[in-house]
Amino acid sequence: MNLRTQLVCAWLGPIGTVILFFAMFFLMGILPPFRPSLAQGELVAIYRQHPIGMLTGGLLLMLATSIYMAFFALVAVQMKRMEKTPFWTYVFLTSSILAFYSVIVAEMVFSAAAYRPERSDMLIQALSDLAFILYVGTALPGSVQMVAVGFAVLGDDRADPVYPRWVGYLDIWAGILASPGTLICLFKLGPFAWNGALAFWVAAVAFGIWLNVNFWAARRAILRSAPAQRG
Amino acid sequence: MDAEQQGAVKRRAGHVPGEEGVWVLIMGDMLVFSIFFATYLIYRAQNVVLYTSSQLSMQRGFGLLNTVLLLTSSWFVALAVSEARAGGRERAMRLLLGAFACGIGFVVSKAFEWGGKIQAGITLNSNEFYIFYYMLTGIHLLHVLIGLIVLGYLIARSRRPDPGASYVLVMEGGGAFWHLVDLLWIVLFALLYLVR
Amino acid sequence: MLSTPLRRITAVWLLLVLATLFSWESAHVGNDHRLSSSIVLVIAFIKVRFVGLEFMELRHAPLPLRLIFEIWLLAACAALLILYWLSPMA
Amino acid sequence: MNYRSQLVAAWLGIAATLIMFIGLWPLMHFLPPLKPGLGQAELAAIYRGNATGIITGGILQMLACSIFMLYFSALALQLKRMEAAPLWTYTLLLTSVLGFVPVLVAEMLFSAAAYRPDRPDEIIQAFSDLGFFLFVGPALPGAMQMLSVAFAVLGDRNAEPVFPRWVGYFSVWTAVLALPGAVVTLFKAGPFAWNGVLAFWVAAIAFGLWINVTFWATRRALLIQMKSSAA
Repeated sequence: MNLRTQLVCAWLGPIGTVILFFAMFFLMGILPPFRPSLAQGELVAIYRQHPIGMLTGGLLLMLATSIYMAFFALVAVQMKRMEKTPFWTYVFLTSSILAFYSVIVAEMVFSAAAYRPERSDMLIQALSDLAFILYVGTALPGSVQMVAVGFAVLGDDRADPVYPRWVGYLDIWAGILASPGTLICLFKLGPFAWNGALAFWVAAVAFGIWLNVNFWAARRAILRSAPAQRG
Repeated sequence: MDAEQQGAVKRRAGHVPGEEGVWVLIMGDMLVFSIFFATYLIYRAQNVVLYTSSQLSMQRGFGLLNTVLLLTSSWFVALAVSEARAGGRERAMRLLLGAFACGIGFVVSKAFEWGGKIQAGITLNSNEFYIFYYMLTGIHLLHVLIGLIVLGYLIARSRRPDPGASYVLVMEGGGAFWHLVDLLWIVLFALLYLVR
Repeated sequence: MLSTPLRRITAVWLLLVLATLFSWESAHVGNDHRLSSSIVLVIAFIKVRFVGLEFMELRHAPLPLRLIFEIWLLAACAALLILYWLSPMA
Repeated sequence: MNYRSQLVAAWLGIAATLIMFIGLWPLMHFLPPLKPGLGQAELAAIYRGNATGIITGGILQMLACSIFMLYFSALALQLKRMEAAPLWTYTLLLTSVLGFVPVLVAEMLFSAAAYRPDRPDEIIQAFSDLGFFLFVGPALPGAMQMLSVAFAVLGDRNAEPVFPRWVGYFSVWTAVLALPGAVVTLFKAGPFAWNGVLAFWVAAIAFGLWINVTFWATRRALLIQMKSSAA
């Protein structure tokens, strides 16, 4: 059986998160994200002075997104075990892409802002804005993604559920928390701007918790199914 | 032993209302809202004058009405859970309808409150206080709407000929979520409307 | 005639509504902003405790769950009061 | 059974590759891709001179992307037959969208660059840069697509494997060849720039080969299925 493979895919979730963190913090310097109110001159100086960090970091964002897909596929496989009709599984699969395609587009826009230092200030600022809006603002599909797992878990009515039921409630909680990111375009300052405590940090932490708990639950489900399948 | 005594014994032994997992959601939400509240006070400390002067435009009457509506709906829900436990599904259903009506009342009064503000030219980005005002009450309103869906489910469940073995558990869990909505509003009301 | 738990729930509800009116009034009337605001906050958390213990039935819950609630309550109330008193006067 | 429609969907993979080629070459004149080092004015002149070609070519790209989805679905159906739990099937579905959404966005950016000839040169250049990043850059989701086929084929425990095992090894090989496409944001000239030998040509040829080989394997598997269901 491919349980070992499934275990590897489960680990790709936390590994992807470490890569994401490394790229954002050490390479791109966007953790915390640049203040939206940063003066044009200051903002473009960052892109002109550290283009390599921005570009290589972007590359790692693409890597993280790609390996997340195997992790999401694994979560979907577990969800399918919970459901009689794979409704939430399909919702999860489609919203996974809807939530993460924007990371790849955002990463390319960050790269375009850093690619040519001779670009005008205004243009670099426009690209940077677009990148942050794509990166932080695509929150609702992410919420749908998290909540979908929650509903699948809570709908699992077998005697020995695939995931513990509290994971379902946690997924719904994380999904609700991640949603304020949707509104970042409305603000340039304060806790709901794209660098804000509530839009960015709460959503980021919610995603981190969601991912790690679902990793734990998926890993547990795989290990538990191992003896049954061998027998 | 009658049903009530049985319930009392069970409760004394330490009874988790609803299924245990619900409490991950409830405690998680309480944690996050306390972060919201603290963030509000931290931002407020940078510019107290702006906040207190903006708070003058807050219509406390609305806040009071909202609080009483939510407290009353919570009362209905608590009674309904108690009835459900004693087997009175019909009465539980009617009490839930009362709670639902109060919840709708909350949404309507919020709409009037926001509408009045917007007509007075006070919008989302008018100043930092209003960012908090609209966003925190908005996120809370989202919880109210989710809570209304939960209440609707509980009502439907109570009307079923056979409510299923998990009926009381679902009532307790859904009820606890509605009380959470109430509980968060109590602090939000104090912070945004009353604390200067 | 209401049975015992129902009567208790109703009494709590009445108490909460009265506390709401009281804190509303005290915020209105008080001369010392800081003191009256602090009272309002403390009353709010007392109300929260009643909602939690009585309505949510945490009174009968196993100790760990009840402890989490009580600790959250204390920590949140203390944190908000400290943050409030640390901020400058208007 | 709907083997016949699956067969049509498989052929659509070849059709999509052809359409993509027609869009890129005779219409957009993007084969070879425009040089990253081209002067702003020169580049803008190309977009202004071939606006209709670029925009209609873009529409063909969108058409190609859309019908590629049918092909990847047909491929996913074969993967599903190889697996007990549809892990790599889901990964293929997820990464297929993740890899091709940027192509759609890229096509729209090329069109935006060509849409108003009176746009300043600098803006046209920014759109064009971003377009090529998105078109050539998403090599990691692409490689992940190929790898998911590879892992499914190599993990196939059927007595008569759905695809021959060498298709699995072949897919690993093409995935490795496709990787250099990911680094285009770091270079403006040389083999790894978006018009470079390794980043563009080798990756493009690897992709073309992979489509043709998986098409062949899918068609073969379908013909076997049809024969056994007729018998």
